[in-house]
Amino acid sequence: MKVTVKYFGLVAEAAEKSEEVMEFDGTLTASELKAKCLNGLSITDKESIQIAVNQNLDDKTTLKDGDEVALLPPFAGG
Amino acid sequence: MKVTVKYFGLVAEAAEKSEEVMEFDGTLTASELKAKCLNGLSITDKESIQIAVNQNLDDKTTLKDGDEVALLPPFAGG
Amino acid sequence: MHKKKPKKVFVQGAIPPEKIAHSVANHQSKTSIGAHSIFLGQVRADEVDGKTVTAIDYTAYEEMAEKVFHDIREAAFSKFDITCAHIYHSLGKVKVGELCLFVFTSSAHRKITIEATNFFVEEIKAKVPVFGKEIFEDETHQWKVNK
Amino acid sequence: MHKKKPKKVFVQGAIPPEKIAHSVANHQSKTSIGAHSIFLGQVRADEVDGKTVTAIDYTAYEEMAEKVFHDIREAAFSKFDITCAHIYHSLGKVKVGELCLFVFTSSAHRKITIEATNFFVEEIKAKVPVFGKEIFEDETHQWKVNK
Repeated sequence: MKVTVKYFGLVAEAAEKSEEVMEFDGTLTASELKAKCLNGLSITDKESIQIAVNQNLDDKTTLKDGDEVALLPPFAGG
Repeated sequence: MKVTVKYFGLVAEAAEKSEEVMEFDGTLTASELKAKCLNGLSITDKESIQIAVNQNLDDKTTLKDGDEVALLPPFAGG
Repeated sequence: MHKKKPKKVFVQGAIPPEKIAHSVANHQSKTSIGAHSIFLGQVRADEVDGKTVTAIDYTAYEEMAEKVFHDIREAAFSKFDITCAHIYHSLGKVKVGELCLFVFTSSAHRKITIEATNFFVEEIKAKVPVFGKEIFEDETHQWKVNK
Repeated sequence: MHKKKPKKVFVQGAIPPEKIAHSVANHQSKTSIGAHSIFLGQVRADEVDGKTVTAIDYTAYEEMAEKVFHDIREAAFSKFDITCAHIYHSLGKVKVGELCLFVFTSSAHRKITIEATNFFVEEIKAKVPVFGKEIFEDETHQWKVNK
């Protein structure tokens, strides 16, 4: 199964990438994918990183093939 | 004793004047002067007319020589 | 910073939209500001008994009004941590669709400036001796009352 | 009246003050409007550990952000009896003193427009995936977090 992962702000900076396609077997929830992606990155407050699946905030859902997952640091608009 | 009376908005319209100097003997409170000035004028809601004495809202004060009294209809600023 | 400088509030006729751009541009050098809040009053084509308002002719007890505007500014600066505050109000005829009131406050933070602008608007409506003659298309009129 | 027309919120770089005058002027033909409320966010020269912010570089998860802006508009139009609402937010570099957010609502009555603008500002700050890199004068940076 393939999902596209998008990185923004300080997550993109720490990961040194803005997007990647991840492939894996079996099932994975959004927050399990988050843990996987952030593992090893130097981010102080990993709790503050939110997850959007197909543009909706959601860390509970089990990912499906083709999902777009985004890792979103704290918002700073306005 | 002389006081200057200023008329505004619908009071000026009903009185057909914007200012007059009134002379009288004895003492008069601001609200007594108001009653005198509005007497005979076609104004539906005389209660709604406020009085300013020397630019402060005040209907209780006893007038002194030289006071400036203003009859103020409901405010409509903004 | 403009706190102590006496301000002229009344302007003759409608307030042009360009005045807003100009006022905002004047505050771009004040780099402690993080938020501006603006309120604009616009003359509405109200309908009363089948007749439509075409303009409001504003008059004021000007000396008292300038004093009340000053007192409202003083109260606002002591209540709210604002950097600047500007108020402009029309006198004379303002046509439907034109602006009659421009309140502009600035602060480091958004909540302060939004509350301050709201305070100014409510205080101005309640306390400033300004009178408005609503003129209908047939040249008759009625006197406006703030609610 | 603009309720159903899809809107582009993001603009590249700072929002020029003239845009405000222009937006206001565009609403002078809507004669049911009695009040406009405007909020502007301006980039502040904050000091952090002795270094001063000179600009914020904004990025966003644009597809999601436009969707969230749309949802906020829908919620605002169902909560408040507003005539119009416009939002503009910067992407890319916005220097200190320049404008990064412009929220503009209009209504027949003042309280509605003030509350609606406030609602937009709070919702935008809380819900829209926009990220801000605060750039210091020595080219180092930190990531801004809304409070």
